[in-house]
This record gives sequence, structure tokens and C-alpha cells, in this order.
Amino acid sequence: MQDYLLILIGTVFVNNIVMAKILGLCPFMGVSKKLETAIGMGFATTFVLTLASGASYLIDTYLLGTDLFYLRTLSFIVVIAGIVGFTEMFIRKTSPVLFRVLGIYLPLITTNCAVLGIPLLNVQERHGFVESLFFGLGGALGFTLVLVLFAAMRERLEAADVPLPFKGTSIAMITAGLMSLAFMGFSGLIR
Amino acid sequence: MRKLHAFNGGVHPEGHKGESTGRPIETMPLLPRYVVPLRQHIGEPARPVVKPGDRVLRGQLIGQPEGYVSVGVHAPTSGRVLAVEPRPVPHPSGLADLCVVIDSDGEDRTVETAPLDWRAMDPSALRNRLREMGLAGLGGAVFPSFIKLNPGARRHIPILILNGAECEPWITCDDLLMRERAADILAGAEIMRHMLGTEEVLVGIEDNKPEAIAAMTAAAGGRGVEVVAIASLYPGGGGKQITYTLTGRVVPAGGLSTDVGVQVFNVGTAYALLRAIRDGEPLVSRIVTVTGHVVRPGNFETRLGTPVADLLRAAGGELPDATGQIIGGPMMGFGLMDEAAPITKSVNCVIVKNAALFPAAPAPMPCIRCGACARACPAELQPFELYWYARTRDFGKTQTYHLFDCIECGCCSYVCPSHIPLVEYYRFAKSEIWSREHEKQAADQARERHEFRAFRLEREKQEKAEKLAKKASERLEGGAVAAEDPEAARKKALLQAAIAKAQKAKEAVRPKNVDNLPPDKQREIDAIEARRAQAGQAEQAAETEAKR
Amino acid sequence: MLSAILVMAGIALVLGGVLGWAAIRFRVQEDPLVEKIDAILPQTQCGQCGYPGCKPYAEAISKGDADINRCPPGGEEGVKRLAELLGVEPKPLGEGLEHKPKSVAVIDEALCIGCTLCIQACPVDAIVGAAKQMHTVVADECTGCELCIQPCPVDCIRMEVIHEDIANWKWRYPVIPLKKVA
Amino acid sequence: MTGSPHTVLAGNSVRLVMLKVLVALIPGIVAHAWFFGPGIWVSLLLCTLLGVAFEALALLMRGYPLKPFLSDGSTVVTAWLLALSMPTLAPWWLYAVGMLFAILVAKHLYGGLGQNLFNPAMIGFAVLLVSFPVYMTQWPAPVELASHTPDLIESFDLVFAGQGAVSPDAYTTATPLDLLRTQRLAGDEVGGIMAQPAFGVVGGTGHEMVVLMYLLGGLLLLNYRLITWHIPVAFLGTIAVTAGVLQFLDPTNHPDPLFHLTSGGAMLAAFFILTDPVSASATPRGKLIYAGLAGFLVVMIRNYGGYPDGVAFTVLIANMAVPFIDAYTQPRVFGHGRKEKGK
Repeated sequence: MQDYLLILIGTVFVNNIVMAKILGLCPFMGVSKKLETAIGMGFATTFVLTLASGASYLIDTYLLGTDLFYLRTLSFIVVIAGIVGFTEMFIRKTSPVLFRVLGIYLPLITTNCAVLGIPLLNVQERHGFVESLFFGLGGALGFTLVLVLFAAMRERLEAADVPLPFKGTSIAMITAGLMSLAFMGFSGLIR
Repeated sequence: MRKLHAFNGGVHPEGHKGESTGRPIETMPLLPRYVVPLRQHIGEPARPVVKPGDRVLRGQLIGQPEGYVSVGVHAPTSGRVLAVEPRPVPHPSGLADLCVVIDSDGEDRTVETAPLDWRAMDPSALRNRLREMGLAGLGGAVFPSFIKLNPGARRHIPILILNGAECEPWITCDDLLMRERAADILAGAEIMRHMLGTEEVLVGIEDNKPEAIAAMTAAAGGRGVEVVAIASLYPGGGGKQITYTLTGRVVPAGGLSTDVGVQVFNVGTAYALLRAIRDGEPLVSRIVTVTGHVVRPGNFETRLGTPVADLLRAAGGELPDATGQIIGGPMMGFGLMDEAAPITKSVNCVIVKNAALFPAAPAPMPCIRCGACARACPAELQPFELYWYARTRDFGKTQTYHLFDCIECGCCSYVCPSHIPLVEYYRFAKSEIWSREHEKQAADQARERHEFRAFRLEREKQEKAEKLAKKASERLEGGAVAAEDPEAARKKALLQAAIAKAQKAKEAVRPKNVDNLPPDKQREIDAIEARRAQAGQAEQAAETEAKR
Repeated sequence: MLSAILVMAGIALVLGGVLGWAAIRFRVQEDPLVEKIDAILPQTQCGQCGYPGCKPYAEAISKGDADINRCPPGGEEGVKRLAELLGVEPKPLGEGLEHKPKSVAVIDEALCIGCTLCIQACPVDAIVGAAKQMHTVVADECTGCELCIQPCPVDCIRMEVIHEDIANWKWRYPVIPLKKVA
Repeated sequence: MTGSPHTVLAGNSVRLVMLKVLVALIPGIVAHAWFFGPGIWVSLLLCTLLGVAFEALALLMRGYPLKPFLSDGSTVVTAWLLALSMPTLAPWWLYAVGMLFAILVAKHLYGGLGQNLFNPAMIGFAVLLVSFPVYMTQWPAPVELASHTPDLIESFDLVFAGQGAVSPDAYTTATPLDLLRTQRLAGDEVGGIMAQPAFGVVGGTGHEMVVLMYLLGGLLLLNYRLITWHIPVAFLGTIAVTAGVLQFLDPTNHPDPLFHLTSGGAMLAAFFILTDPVSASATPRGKLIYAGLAGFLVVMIRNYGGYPDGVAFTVLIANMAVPFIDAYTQPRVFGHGRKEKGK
């Protein structure tokens, strides 16, 4: 049990997928203009990532094995695309508003490199099934956490007198950098 | 001893009450001319019922209430109507508004008045009389009193609060009124109690007015009225604040005090109500404080329509180096743009500024989110957040931070270390939101009408097609084939003729003999034409102005 | 090689099945986007966008046929709100389109010949009158679309800008002198 | 101006607010000079000058008027906070880099006074800490433990020329938190480590007195009503509770709560850094959450993390969470959702 907790803390804070691994920057920059959208995106990604993490473990272990390891990336992408497609239909039915605000970014979860990165890291780190699930969940929660904090900050930034050349995306990038700096404080927390 | 409740925040600005309480209420002398605006209350402006040249008597109805939220407007003295036209009025915009200008005949004859037997009258008839007599809240909001005196079918209002807090600095008109006419105020409250079916009457007075408290307490003896001294804390006289202070009841956001069984009236309104009912006299005058940088500050019984300049003269005139006037108090009032603007039902105070009493506001600095405003806010808002979003016109966000619960009391601006004109941002945001809502309604109406039109056209087309089909079948039967619909041809010809006629008319006004003129003559003509065009435009502008 | 093909085909088959089921299970009927766009448009029905009214323009935007900057009465503000709704960058009004202050049409009653052409042109039925009778614009309902001006055979309709008065006066944006000096 | 109010509270300005903060810092500074030598004056002066220079540069580039913004005092506060957080007697360019990030990046890229999301001084500090870790561990030794304490002239030499008469080992040392961390990593027990002379009665020798003076200054700020009790109490309280629980569970590996409170930047942060209103949470409940989060993370990082003192990072992390915290801790507005009494 303690191991799983450590995986969670490790992936959420210490090795945060966005702040420390610098993965998933596309939705991080793209869907962080509004707090509500960010929260929706966070949950959608959490759902997809956890599922993808588990499913890819099963495929890798039971279908591919050691013989077909060269199919890993390909099959993972196919699985992720499938799960995203499913999530898209699900959200469209259950929450048209969220579907609307997520817009193009919902199908783009497919190309969120964090979503592919986590399953690949699972393989690299030789995680078991439950570990993979927790690793996926933790990575996704970490992503959601920083995305939501970032979105709240950007909402306030929207009204600040940022110098013109830095307005918009550039100040957001700088902010992301400073957030990353703050996250360095977590380094070494889990050895 | 009644248990009092303290509201959040509030500030202690310097009172400056002593300046104007030294002398009793003076009555303004009769003036040669009054300018009476038709929009003196919240709601629809009154519709003028006199025209230039008409003779009027004091108390005669000159503006008829229009719509439900409206009250009458009356002539302040007898005389002749000089004009019904836009004139400067006391309003933060400095814009002109429709006024009835009356030249006094010096006789001050009054219409026949008769006291109303309010105990015997049907409440609804009584309210209608008050509506006609122009009764509106004299505390500053000027909401029609007859509406507030309608308890509604099922609503029970056990508590009536007379608001004598007068928390704004400088203003003393309620103070003086309570000192001098306490019995009349309470007699007015008696009528209110009757109309509302109220059990308890409370009078809230801030403890910086001991004379008023004493006078009211003395007059209250045996009437079943409780006079309560409340702590002097601005804005303790705000309707929601005094309700909470005296009863502990919280008026729900967007609601009225009647939602919690309380109705609040200004003491001046109670007095005016008594005058209306006991003496049958419509609202044609009120007490106005004139204070600040004037020779003889004091309180004046002023006829509505008195130009501010005349009122200032009655107070001995402005002292040298005056820097303008404030209408209302320094916390919520506004700068007067034109001294010709008249006193209206909403004007309780005129403060003459100078550089020492009202130094220019220090230059604003950026907000540092220190939170002083939030601690001072009686509405328990987060003013710095409202400011942050109003500043960038993010009106949706301002509403999530409850912009419309702001009572514009000015406490936040008062304590702001950055000296940001916060309230102005809120007013800006509020009026933008209102105007957007208005636009939205207009758009919805246009959409509806457009859709109906599309539906109508479709229907007409169908009907026409049916008719044609019927005709065609008839024709087939009859065998007669007309080359053209004679009716349509006739219409077309008529139209052509009309166009030709109109064109001719246009030609007719075109100047003749203008070919081959020498250049100087041509210039002269051009100049004349330009002037003519200008005059035409001005006339047009004046016309549209008048229409509104 | 064969096993690789089989595995990929298997995955594709399973996913296809799940997605197919989801498509039926979570079917969504209509796209409410048109209504939302239409709600932002000012309903002037002026046709300056090149479509015969606000609704058709909304439909065109929704389909992606029209750009969001074709509506002059909505102005920059309207474009901004459309951009926000659709998640695209706002842009200035299109070529040859400019935002004018809100106006209403006024018929010069001395010149009007009662031809009813303007009544037919008015998209919101804001002109009253009958054949050979003088016509009048109902100012409250006029959207200021200017569609009645062109058909008038005697040029008796003009547009009047709505002036500011106490009823429609708005508090101005406070001027902070301590901003940029430049 | 037609808008109300027409009158404002006299003697109230941003400049005065900042001035009071500076006054409240003075006891701590004096104590610092007393217990660690006069080097602090050099770094204070240097940071102040650098700060003003960077501020002026930024204002000029952005086309803002110089006078009101240079005289508002906020730059000096940032400069002093950075100088007090950093080791004294470090080379001048270290201060320059810190102030550059503090004023230009953390403050002016975000729009200047009142609009920064992060505490500028802590951004400067964190940048230095991750970029120049070696310099950032060479703290001046307390006077009573040092074999040599540079006087004012020597301090100038050290800062600007980078060399003195004696080797740095004579006047610099690791902070108690540093010692604790390195020796615990080596396997020593807390009790043994803390018996060394670098550790004083409750915290570090010298450090504990400076911290006491910060506390005094903090109480002054409370007295000025510039800060509310929420942030200091929540921050220090969380540190005490978290550290206390950890010590109770495993006393050999965790120092006591009092040590945590009186060492490193905890006290300075509690009253002067976390309370910077611009980057702090502004709602009462939000302040508790914000400061509590920071307090918890301080103890976690100190006990388990890669840095000896996590205060700078935790301040930044807490700053980061502020907009989110504020959005969800809005106080109830008058007339909204309170049970109406007496109805």
C-alpha cells in the first residue's frame, strides 16, 4: 500500500508530468485560459490516462510480450485513440457544455504526449498492473493539479498590465517556467 | 434596552455636522422663477400636463405620473408656465432633462386643499392619492412611497423603521427636522403604521445627534414608538444596514426589506406624508442642508425647483476660493456641473467645496490587494476582486463576485491606500451590464418580430399560391386569358406618377440661375448654403432632443 | 509477422466494436451551436454580412462557411464574444464593414407618398402605415438596419443617431491619470 | 471628477504601507548585524540600489512615470527581503542576478506593482538557489562561533572584489538546517547533531535571536493592522503541528517543532513574505489554507526533501495556488444564504 502511495505522491508532485517531465504542454497551454474548462479537461484526461495506462499494460504484457515489442508505440496510440473517442462521445452526451468548451482539445487528448508517455514509462519502469494504474492516475492528477492552478493564475493574469510583447502565451510560458521552478522544491522528496 | 447588531466594516469619516446645525430651519424666500424637473423620482418620469403660457397655482399637478413606478410633480408656487423644455438638472451626467419652467407671480396662491380622512379611506385609494401628490422617499433614493406603503396581499410587515441615522458626513437636514418637528414625523409614522398594518415602530438615530434623539424620545412618549440610538458608523443609515442593526434581520440579496417583514422610511418622508394627508398639500418643498464653504451654513425649507444658485445665495453665498459643489453627501454624492440646476426631491444637501475641506484626490496607484476595502465593505464583498475585473471589462466575473450587491457607499474608496476610485469602476460596470441587458432584450424582441414576419410572409405566399391556383383553374374553365393583371399595371403607373411628382417638388426648391457665376459670387452662395445647412441641423437636433 | 497483423487487427476490432456501441449508446441529436451564435448576434437583420438575416448568418458560421467578423452592428465586441464562444482568436471587422453608432430610421412625413415599399423592406415590421397613407417608424422596434432607405422612391427616410440622455446615460470608464505617459 | 466619495482617509498611502513594513524589518536587521557581523549592511545597500536601478529601467522601458513608482517603497521591501534571505558576503553579481529576476521577471513582466503572481524576492532567491547552490550555502558564521568576522570595509571588499585577507572558511559556515540535513544523510541522530555549538537554545546560535526580532517586527505589523493574524498563525501553527507529529512518531530522525520555527526563513516568511498582500490569498479562509499549505510543505521539504530549507519553494508553491484558493474561498456576501434570524 505504501508503495502505491509513494507512486501517487511521486507522480503528482516530485516528478510532475508537466512541471518536471515537461510532457503534455499542448493542452497545458491550450486549455488553461478558463478555470472551468481546465477542470473539465483535467477530469477527462484523468479518465483517459488511467484507462490507457491499464489497457496498455494488459496489451503489452499479454498481447505483445517480448516478441512484438516493436508494435508497442503503434498499439498504444491505437488504444489511446479508441479511449479518447469513447470519452468524447460520452462527454458529448453527458455534458454538452463541457464538450463545447473543450472543443478541439478533447480529441487532442489523443496527441497529448503525456498520455502516450505514461504507458511507455510504465513499460520502462517495469510497473505491474496496479502500479500502472496508479502511475497513470497519479500522472493525470498531477497534470490536473497544475492545469487547474495554472488556469486560475491565467484568469487573473488576463487582467494584469502585462507589457505588450509578453501578453498572452508568452507570459503564460514564463509563468509555467516559474511554476516549474517552484516544483523543484519537491525534488528529492521521494528517493 | 434593545439588542443591536453590528454590520461588517464601515468607516468613520469626519462628521462635520456642527457647521450646519447652529441655526433652526429657515424658509427660503419666494423666488421669481422655478425650474421643476419631471424626473424627480425613480421610475418613469412624469408626463407634462401644462404648456407654455398656462397659469398654475401652488400645488397644482403639472406632471402626471406615467406607468406604475411614477409619481406626480407639482407647481411650487403660483405663476405662469414659461417653457417645458430640457434644462440642466442635478445628475452626475450633467445632462439636461425635461423641466417645467415657472415664472412666479409673487402671490403664491395655492390650489384648494383638503385634509384626507385616512382612517376612513380605502388603502388603495389612499395610495393612489399619495401617488398623485408626488410622495417619494426623501432619503435620496426617491422611490415612490405609495408602492412601499403597499404591504401586498399576503405579506405581513410587523416592523416599521424610521430612518433618522443620517450617517453621511455634513448632512443635517434630518437632524434638524427631528429636532423641530418630531411630533409631526411621528404622526406621519402613525399613518404609515396604519397603512402597512405594522405592530412595531422603531426610530434609528445615530448617537452623534443627541438633540434629535431627545426630541424624538420626548415626542414618542405614549405612541408606542421606540427611539433607538445606534453607533455612529457610516453607512449605518443604509436601508439594509439599519434593518440589520435594529432587528438582526438580513435583507436577502436582490430582495427588499419587506422580504424579512421590515419597511424602512426616511424621517423626512414621514413628515412629507403627514403634510400630504393632514394638510392635503402635495410634495412641493423639502429641507435641504447647505454647508461647507458658504457664509451661513444651515438648513432651508426649499421649494422643489429652486435653482442651486439661489439656494446658495440664501446661505449668504459661497466664500472665496470655492472649488465647486457636491449634491448629497461627500461619500455618495456627485459633483454639480451647473448651478442653474434645481433642487429636486432627491437633493438633501449641497456642499460647497474648497481645497482645504475637499483636497483633490491623490493620484491612484495600482491595487496591492491589501484587503482594506474588504474589511470596510458593509456588503461583505471583495471590492479588490470586483475592481480587478471591472477594470478589464470582464463583466461576467464581476457578477460572480456579486457586483450587484454593492450599495456604492464608498467605504472601499475611502480606505484604499492606493486611492483608486473603486466605486466609479463599479458604477461603470453596472451601467455597462444594464445596457447590455437592455440591448439583449431589444435583440430578442427584434428576433421575435423577424421570425414572425418570416412566418407571415410564408403564409401570405402560400395563400397567394392557393389563390393563383384557384384562379388558374377558373381561367382554364372560363377560357379567358388576360395578358397582365390590370390592377398591378394601374398601381405601377400611379407609383411612377408619384415619383415624378416628388422629383419635381425637389427640383422646385433647387435654386435657379446658378450657372456660370463668377467665383466670388459662388463662394458667397456656398457660405450661405453652409450656414443654412447648419441651422437646419441644429433645428433638427433640438427637435429630437425635445421629443425625448 | 502474422501474429503482429493478428494482434493489430484484434485491437482494431475490439476498439471498433466499443466505439460503435458508444456511438449508438451516446447518440446526440442536434447541434445547439446555431442558437448560441444567434443569441450573440444583434438581430439587426440588416444583411450586411451577406446573409438574409441574423439566423442564416449564424447557420453559416456554425457550418464554417462564414467568418465571424462580418457583423458591423455587433462591432468589435460582438466579434470578441463570437470568438470566445467558438474558441478562436478575435479579429477586426471585415473589409468595408464598419461599426456605426446605433440609429433609428425616421420618415419625413411631408415627403412620404405612402408607397409601402419600406414596409415590405423592414425585417422587423417596425414601420406602420397602409397604401397611400403616411408611414411612421416605431422607434422602439427599429433596429437601425437601413434596409428601408434604398427602396424609398422619394428618399424620405433618414437615419438618426440615438443621442445620450439621462435615461440611457452610462457611467464612464474611470480615467486613471497615472497610467502610461505615452 | 463627479464620482463619489469626495473624501478619503487622510494619511493613507501605498508608500506609508511599505514604509511601515520596512520599519518592522529593522529590529531583525539590527540583530542580524549584531550576531553575524556588518556584512548585512553591504548586501542591503547593494540590493536596494540594484532594485531601484532595475525598477527605473523597467518603468522607463514600459513608459510609466518614475516618481510615483520609485517612491512607493515596494522595490525597497523586495530588496530588503531578498538581502535578508540570502547569505551575506556573497559576490555582488549574485545579488544582481537575484534582483534582476525579482524586479524584472517576477514583478514587471507581470505588470509591475500589485500584479505579480509570485513573491518577487522569493523568485530571485529560488533562481539563485537552483542556479548557484554552492554560493547559497556559504552563510556567514555567527560572531561568537567565527574565528574571524569581516568588518564593514572588508565586507565591501569581499562582496565587490571577491577576496579578503582570510579564507572564506574563517567566516562562513553551513546553517544549522544545512548541518542537520547533511549529517542526517550521513546517518547521525538528530539529538547528537543538535548538541553541536552551531545549535543554540532552541534554533541555531545567532539565528534564533534574529528570528526573535523578526517575530517582534511581525507583531508590530499586526499592531499596524497591515497584516491579519490568519497567515502567521496558520503557517507557524502548521509547522509546529506537523513537526510535532513527526517528532512524536520518530524522535531520532526529526528535530523538534521549536527548532523548525526558529531556524531558516520560517519566521521571516510568516510575517513578511507570505503576508505580501499581492501574492497572498486575500480571503480569511483562503489565508488559512494558503499559509497552512506552505507550513506543511516547509516541514516536509526540510525533513525529506532535497533542500535544507524549503521556505522559498513553499512560498512560491503557495503563491501558485492563490488564485485557485481565492476563487473557491469567497466569503459569503451580505444577504446571501445566511439563515434569517427572527423570521
